[in-house]
Amino acid sequence: MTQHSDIDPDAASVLPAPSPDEQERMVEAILFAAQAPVSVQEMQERMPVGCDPRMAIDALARRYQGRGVGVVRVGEAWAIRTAPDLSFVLQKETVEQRKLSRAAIETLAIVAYHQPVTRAEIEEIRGVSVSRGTVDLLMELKWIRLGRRRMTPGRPVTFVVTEHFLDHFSLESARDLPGLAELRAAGLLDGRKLPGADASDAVTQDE
Amino acid sequence: MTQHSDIDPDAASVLPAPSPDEQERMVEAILFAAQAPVSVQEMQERMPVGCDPRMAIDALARRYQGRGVGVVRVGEAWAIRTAPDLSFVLQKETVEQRKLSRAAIETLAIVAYHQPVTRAEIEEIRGVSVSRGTVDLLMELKWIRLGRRRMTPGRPVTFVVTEHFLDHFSLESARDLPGLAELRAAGLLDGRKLPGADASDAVTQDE
Amino acid sequence: MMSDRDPSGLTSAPDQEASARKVADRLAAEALIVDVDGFEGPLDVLLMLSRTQKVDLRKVSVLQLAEQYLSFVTKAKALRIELAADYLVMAAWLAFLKSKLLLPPDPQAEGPSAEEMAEHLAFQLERLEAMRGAAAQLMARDQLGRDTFARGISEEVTRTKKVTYDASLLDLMQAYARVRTRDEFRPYAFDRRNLFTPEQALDRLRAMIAFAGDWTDLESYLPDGWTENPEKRRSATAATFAASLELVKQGQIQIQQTDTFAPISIRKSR
Repeated sequence: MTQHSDIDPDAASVLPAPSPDEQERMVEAILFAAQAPVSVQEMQERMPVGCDPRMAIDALARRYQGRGVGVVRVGEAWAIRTAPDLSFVLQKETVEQRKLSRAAIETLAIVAYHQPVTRAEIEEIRGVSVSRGTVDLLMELKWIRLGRRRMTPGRPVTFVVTEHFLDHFSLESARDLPGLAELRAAGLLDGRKLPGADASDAVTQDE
Repeated sequence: MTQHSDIDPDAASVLPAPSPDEQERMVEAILFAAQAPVSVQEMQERMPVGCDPRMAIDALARRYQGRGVGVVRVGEAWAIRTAPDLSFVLQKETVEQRKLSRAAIETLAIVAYHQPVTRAEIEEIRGVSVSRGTVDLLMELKWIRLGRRRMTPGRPVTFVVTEHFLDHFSLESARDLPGLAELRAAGLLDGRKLPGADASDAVTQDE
Repeated sequence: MMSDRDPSGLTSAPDQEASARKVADRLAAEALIVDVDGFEGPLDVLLMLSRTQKVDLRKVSVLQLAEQYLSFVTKAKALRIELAADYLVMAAWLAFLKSKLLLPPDPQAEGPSAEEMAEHLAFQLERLEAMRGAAAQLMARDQLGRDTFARGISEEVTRTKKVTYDASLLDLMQAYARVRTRDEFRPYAFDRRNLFTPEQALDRLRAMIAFAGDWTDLESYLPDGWTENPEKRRSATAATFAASLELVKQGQIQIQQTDTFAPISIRKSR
């Protein structure tokens, strides 16, 4: 029955799952080969029936502890990245980083900390209108994307950060944003508006 | 040992070289992040003074022995590559079922009924030449394989069907294939819908 | 910062005797004015001005801030610097807020109180400051392509289309039978066995039309044995129709169809 196991995929189901070591090797190969993070689901699909990628990832992560590269979590996915302390031997690999404008950086931070957030909300927080180019740039960098429409009049679109954003800033999830808890505790992430109206409305109303 | 790494590269010269472990980490990160295989010379240039990349490569290669990835030499340079036996996890397969071409199934049938059979004999029976692709496909499907050479002038190779073939067609042995007389008795010879079918036959069928 | 510490004004010649401190102040004030384009709107200016109060943003004096801002706008105007409309809108709003803050509250007035407005402005400033801090922290993190690196050579996952070939035992046997009985095949010739010719149909119709006094469905003229097999039926129908047209042309019969795709019927000419 086993002599044709490499041919007939159905036959795999009657075979025992590969050993944990073998599964770890598979996850290792998958993560090494990919430049972008790979979800557990996708690993599962690629590995033989009966494999447990999660367990293999954990084992692999332990194995790479303290090595030149490491296993990192990115949202629901995993990736291998070089150790941050070794950047000095890698600077040559840097592919010209674009300098982000202050507007872009602030907008990105607002999306990350306030997501899902509408353009109007970003503008209220920054006190200036958000230029189209800024949003386009962040979308182009794949750091933000459209979220669900807000169920308010006009059904405005919202923006959220992406997994690519998490990957870029070495974040396991958006919950790991620096200082998030403190900002929330201070009420600075509340969608607070001027009682009665927001500031800009107040101006037009009062004049 | 490592503290100098992220400070001033010039300072490195007055510091002792990083430990072998640390050098191995550097080589690991360099090879991982490189966009092309990296030469020893190039590693040397990137690593702090006093490092021995060759030794670090050897150590890394040993460490990766039997893992899901390995250190491979590419000309005068080095790279990390996934283990060849794991290529199957790097492929996303979409399976498409296709009917065998008429040439292929006929060739297969002739091999099954006449094995061991030479290519010349197959061509004689089919009345047309057998393309290399047809034979290759059947070999690739592991339905036919090379048999013994015929002890005739030119010592041509013969083809025989495989265990896998028998398995696929649920046959105990190729001898179990029904003969021509049986095929005709079973109505399999009349089941053809070909233009040019005998007119008198058709009349008796239809009326 | 914009205050009156330098009565000579921003346009005065550099004062050689002035203390270094005063020069620095004036330079900062000048920079503030001249770099107005560098500000990201009135809120940005307000945040900058509020820092001069050197207090917790929650305790910032909005009244003092309003005065500072109004002075900033006035000086910008004096320097003939074009201020964007929103700077002026903010100035007007702050002037309004200032007057509200100074006057005893009007119990009749609708909308938020001066205190609420001031508090909200302070909140906005604090929030903007917080987001700037967050942005700075974010950018200070290990960044991919700067501090950490992804695999350089992508051993891209190859999307292979795996084609599996299938063949049944029946296919195999039929294929063999086909090969082995090929000799029995005669050369290709057009297969006429299911073909009913217009000539045949014409002969048949001529013989029958003598009895067709009333409108009769054309289909009833199809020969026996040609109505079951679809292929034969098609051939017989076409031939019979062609024959009927020929007979119409000859004036022997009449033909009619009541509607598109409705049955076609014929009768003998009268």
